[in-house]
Amino acid sequence: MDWLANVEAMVHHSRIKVPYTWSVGETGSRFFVELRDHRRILGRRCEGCRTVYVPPRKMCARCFQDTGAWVEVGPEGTLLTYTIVRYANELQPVKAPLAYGIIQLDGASTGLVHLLGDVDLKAIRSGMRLAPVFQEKRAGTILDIAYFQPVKAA
Amino acid sequence: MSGEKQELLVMQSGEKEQPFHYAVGRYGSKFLMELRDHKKLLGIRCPKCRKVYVPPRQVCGPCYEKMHELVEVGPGGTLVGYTILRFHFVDPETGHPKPVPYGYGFIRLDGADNAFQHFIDVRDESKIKVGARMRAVFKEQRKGNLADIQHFEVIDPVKEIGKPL
Amino acid sequence: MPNRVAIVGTGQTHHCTRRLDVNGVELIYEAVQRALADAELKIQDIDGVIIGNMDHFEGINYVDCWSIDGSGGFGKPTMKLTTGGTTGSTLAIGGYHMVASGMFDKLLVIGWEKNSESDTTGAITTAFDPIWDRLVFAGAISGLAVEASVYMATYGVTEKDAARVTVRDRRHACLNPYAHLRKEVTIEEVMSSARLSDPLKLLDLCPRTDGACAVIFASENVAEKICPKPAWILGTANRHLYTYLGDADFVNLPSLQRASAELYKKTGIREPLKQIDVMELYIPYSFAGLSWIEALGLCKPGEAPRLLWDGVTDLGGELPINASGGVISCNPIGATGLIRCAEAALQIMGKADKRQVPDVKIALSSGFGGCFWSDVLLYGARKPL
Amino acid sequence: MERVAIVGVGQIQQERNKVQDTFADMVFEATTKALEQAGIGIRQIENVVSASNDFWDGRTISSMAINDACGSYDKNISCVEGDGTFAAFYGMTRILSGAYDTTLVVAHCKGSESHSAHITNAMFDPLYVRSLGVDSIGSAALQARRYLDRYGITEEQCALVSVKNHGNAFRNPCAQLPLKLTVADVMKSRMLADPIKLLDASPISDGACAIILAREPVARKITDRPVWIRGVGYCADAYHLGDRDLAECDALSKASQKAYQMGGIRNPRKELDVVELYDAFSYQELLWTEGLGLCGRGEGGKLVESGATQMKGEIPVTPSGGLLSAHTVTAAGLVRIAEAVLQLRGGAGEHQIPGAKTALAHGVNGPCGQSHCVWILGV
Repeated sequence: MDWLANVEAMVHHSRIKVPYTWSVGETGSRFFVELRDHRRILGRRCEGCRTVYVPPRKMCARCFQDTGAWVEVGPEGTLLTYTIVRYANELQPVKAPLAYGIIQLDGASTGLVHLLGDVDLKAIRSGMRLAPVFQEKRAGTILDIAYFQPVKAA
Repeated sequence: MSGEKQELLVMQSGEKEQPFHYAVGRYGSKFLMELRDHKKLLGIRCPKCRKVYVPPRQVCGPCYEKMHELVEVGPGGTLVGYTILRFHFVDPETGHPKPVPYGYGFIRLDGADNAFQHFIDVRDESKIKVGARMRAVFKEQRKGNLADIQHFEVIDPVKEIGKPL
Repeated sequence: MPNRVAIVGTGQTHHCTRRLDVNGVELIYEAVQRALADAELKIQDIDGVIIGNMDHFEGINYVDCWSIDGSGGFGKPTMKLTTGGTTGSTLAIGGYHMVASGMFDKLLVIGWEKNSESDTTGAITTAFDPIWDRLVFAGAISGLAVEASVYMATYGVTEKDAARVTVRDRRHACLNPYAHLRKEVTIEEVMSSARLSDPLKLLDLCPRTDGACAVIFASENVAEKICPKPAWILGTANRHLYTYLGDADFVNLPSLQRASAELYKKTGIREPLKQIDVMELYIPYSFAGLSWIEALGLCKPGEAPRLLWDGVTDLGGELPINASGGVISCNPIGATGLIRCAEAALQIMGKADKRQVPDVKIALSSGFGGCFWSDVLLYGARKPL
Repeated sequence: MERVAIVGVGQIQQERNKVQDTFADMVFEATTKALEQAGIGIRQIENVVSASNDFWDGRTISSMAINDACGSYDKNISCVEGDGTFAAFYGMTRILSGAYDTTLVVAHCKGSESHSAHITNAMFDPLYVRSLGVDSIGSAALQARRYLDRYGITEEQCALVSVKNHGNAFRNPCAQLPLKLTVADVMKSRMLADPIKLLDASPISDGACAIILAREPVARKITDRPVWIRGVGYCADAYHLGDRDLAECDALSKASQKAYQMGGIRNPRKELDVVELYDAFSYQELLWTEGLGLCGRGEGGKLVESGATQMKGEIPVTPSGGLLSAHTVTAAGLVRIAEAVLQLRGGAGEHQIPGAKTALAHGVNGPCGQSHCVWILGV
C-alpha cells in the first residue's frame, strides 16, 4: 500500500515573534513630541511643489528633495473617506465595530489615516468636519490622538 | 529649538507576534509520525542518484526526480560539523532569549547521504570532534515534532581528522 | 542585441551601529541622493527602481511599496528582489539584466538594512525552515561556525590563520570613510575576543549595521555621457544549491565554486589571481576569507592561509581583497552585497580615494547568503566587446 | 527588440487549505505541469525567477523553501518579493539581456498558514498607521468608499462583479470558489467594512503557478503555439494612503499606457479580446477597468451593468473567476498571465473566449493597488 495514502497531514503551529524597535527619525520625532507635549499637529511643506505633508515627511517623493518649513495644521479637518470595520482583529486598538477615516487637516495637502470616535456610525459621511480628541496621557505615538470626532455645529 | 539636542524617539512592537500554521507536508509528516510512534528515523531515496535524504521530501534537487522509497536511517551517525552556541540571542518563536550554551551539530545518519541537524550533548566538550560517532537520544513523551529527539550524544570520540562528507 | 551595461554612480550612507536620526525610508533617501549626486543625475532621469532587504530585520512587508518616498520610485516601475544575505548582489545582477534587456536606460538599484531595529540572529533564524531548522539553528553565526569547524578539520587550518583575515579587513576599513568599524585590531585581540560560537569569536564576525547603498546602472548609449570612466559589467553568475541546510557540503562553498567557474568561463578569466586586480568579497566572518578564496580559485584548497600571511590579498599585494574593509568591518545585510558592487565599481572608476588600488582594470564582487548561496559579478574598465 | 514568448504554463488546484502540501510540493506540481505543457525537461530551463512574500510565508528568504522544487539546482536563479507578474517581467529581461534562452517563473502562496490581518497590517507604516490596526480589508474599504462617493458607483454595481466572477469560476477547474449568486445575495452578505461585504471580498487561498518564457527561435522550436509578449509596464504610486487620491489609479494608467505603447495597442477596448484582472475586491474590477482605459473615469459601474465584461460580452473580464474565486496573493498575478495564455492558445476549456488573439493580464503589489503590472499578450 502506498505510504503516502496513510499519512496524517501534520501542521506545525508556531509564531514569528521578533521584537522591533523602529527609529522614528528626526522629522517624525518632532511631530510626535509636539503631539505629546503640546497637542499640536505639525506638517512639513515641500518648497518645490508646496505640498504640506501630514504626517510630516523629511522628503517630498514627487520633487525628491528635502521638505522645508514646519507648518502647524488643523486641529480640525475634513473627512475624505471612511469605513466601519465590523469584524475584530487582534491588532485593533478599540473594540469592533470601529470606524476609520482619512482626514485632511486644515492647512494640509494630504490625508491622515486615523480612528473616528464619539460618533453615530450611521451618520458618518465624507466631507464632514472633524476635530481630534487627545489622550490625557500621551506617549509620543500616533495614538496620542485618541480619535477624531465630529465638530458640533456652532 | 536650535542648539538644543533633539529628542529622538523609537517605536516598539513589544509583545506583538504573528501566528503561523506551517504545513509539514506528507513527506515530513511521515518522518515525524515514525519518530513519534516508533522512535525511528526515516530518509527517502532518489530513484536516479540513489542518494538518501533526511528528512524526507518530495524532490531530489540535483536530479529533479520525484522520490518515494523510504529508508530507515540512524539512529547512529557521524558528526560532520558542529558548534557550541554561547552568545545571547532572541528566539523568534518566543520573542525572548534562547537558553545558551547549547551544542548544535550536523550528523550524517547511518544510511543517509546528507546531514541532519540537531542539538548535541556538550556536557563533556572534550569528546566533541568532527568525525565522532553519535546517536540519537529520544524523549519519552513524544509529540510528533523535531523536539521528540532530545539531542545526539557522542558514543565514540575520534582522534584522527576525518574528511567529512 | 543586448545592451552593454555600466555602473555610473554610487552612493552610501556612513554606516554605523544605529541611526536613530533617520527612519528606514530616510536612510534609503540618503544613499539615493548621494548616488544621484555622484552621477550628476536628477530623479527624473531615472526610469526604474529595484530595492531589496530582508523583511524580518525591520518587520516591514512590501518594502518596495513602503519605501517609495525615499527610493525615488514614485510614479516609476519599482520592484523588490530579495535572497537573504545575497540580496545586495542579487540586486546588482538584477540591475545588469534589466538594463541589458533594453527595458531601462538608467536604473536605480538600492540595498538597505537597519539591523539596529531587531535582534539580527533572531530575525535571521526565521529565514530557515520552521519545522526542521528553527529548533536548533541560531542565525548565520551558527551555520558559519559549523562551516568553520569542517574547514579546520579538513585542512588543519587554525583560528590564528582566520584571525589574519579580520586583521586585514579591519586595517583596510580605516581608509574607508563609509565603513562601520574603523579601528585596527591585532591577531591577539581577535584570538582573545569573546567566544560566541566555537570556533568563532567576536572579532571573527561582522558587526550589525544600519546602512544603505544605491547604485545607478546605465545602458551603453548613455553610460559614457554620464560618467567618463564607468565600470562596465562583464558578467554575472549565481547558484542557490541547497534548500535544506543538511544537504550543504560545508567544504569550500560549492555554490561559489560553481558560480565563479561559470563567470570565469563567460569572461575568459583563466588565472583569477593574475587577471583580476581587486576583489570585493562578501566575507561575513574570518574563515570565509580563507575557504572562499579557495572556492574562487585563487589557490588550491587548504592553501589560503599562505596567501593571507604572505600579504598577497593586502592593499599593496598582488590581489587586494576588500580594500573597503569588507563585511567584517560593515554589514547592513540587505545593502552588503551591493556595497561590494559599489566598491568594486569605485575601484574601476578610480574614485576609491585612500583605498584605491592603482590602475584597476578588472574587479570582482561577490555575495553570500541564504542556504550557502553565492552570487558573483565581474567588472571592467574597458567596454566589453 | 527580440521577441519573447510564453511556451508553457502550469496551474494547480487553488484551495482554501492545502494542508497536505508544503510550498515546495505546490511549486513542484505547478512547475512539472508547465514543463509538461511545454513538452520540455528541466534541463532545458536555463534560469529561474521565483516570486513569494516573506510575511505570507512566515519565513524571511521565503524563496529558500522552493529551490529544489523549482528545479533551480545548479542554475542561475533570482527571487522577486511580490506578485508573480513582476517576477515574470524580471524573467523576461533575463532573456532580453542575452544571458539565457529560457526562464522559468514560479510563484506560490498559502493564505491558510497565516492570519491575514497580521500579514496585511504589516504593509502599513509602523510609525503612523500600524498601531491603528488597519488591515487589507479596512484599507480597501477606505478606497472603495472614496471611489463610490466620487463617481456615484453603487454597491449593487460592485456586487455585479462578484456575481459575474464567482459564476465564471464554475467553468474554471482550478478556481476555488464557484458560487451561483444574485446581486441580492451579495448585498445581504455580512458587512465586513462598509461598503465591503463578505461576497465583495476574495477568499483565503493556497496555490502556485509556473510559466516558461523563451526567446523567439527557441520558442518556435518548443511549440507551434507560442504566446508572444507584446507589451508590459509596471508603475508604483505613493505609499501613504492619505498621499493618494484613492478614487483614481494613476499608477495603473501609467503602467497600462506603457504596455499599450509597447504592444501597439491604440484602443484597448476594441483591440483586447480578454482581460484577466487582479480583483482582490469587487470594486477593484470597476476601478481597474477605468485605469486600463476600458471605459472612462467613473464609468466602471456602467461597464459591468452593460454586460460588456461578461464571458460573452464585448470585452470579457476575468473569465477565470479571478481573485474573488481564489486569491493566492503572490501567485495570483502569475495565474492571470497563465489564464491569458490558455485563452490565447485556445486551451481554456469551458471558459474559453472564442478566437481570443490579444489578452491583458494584471498584477498588483501593496495596499489599495499601490503598484500595478500590466501585460499584453498575443498570438
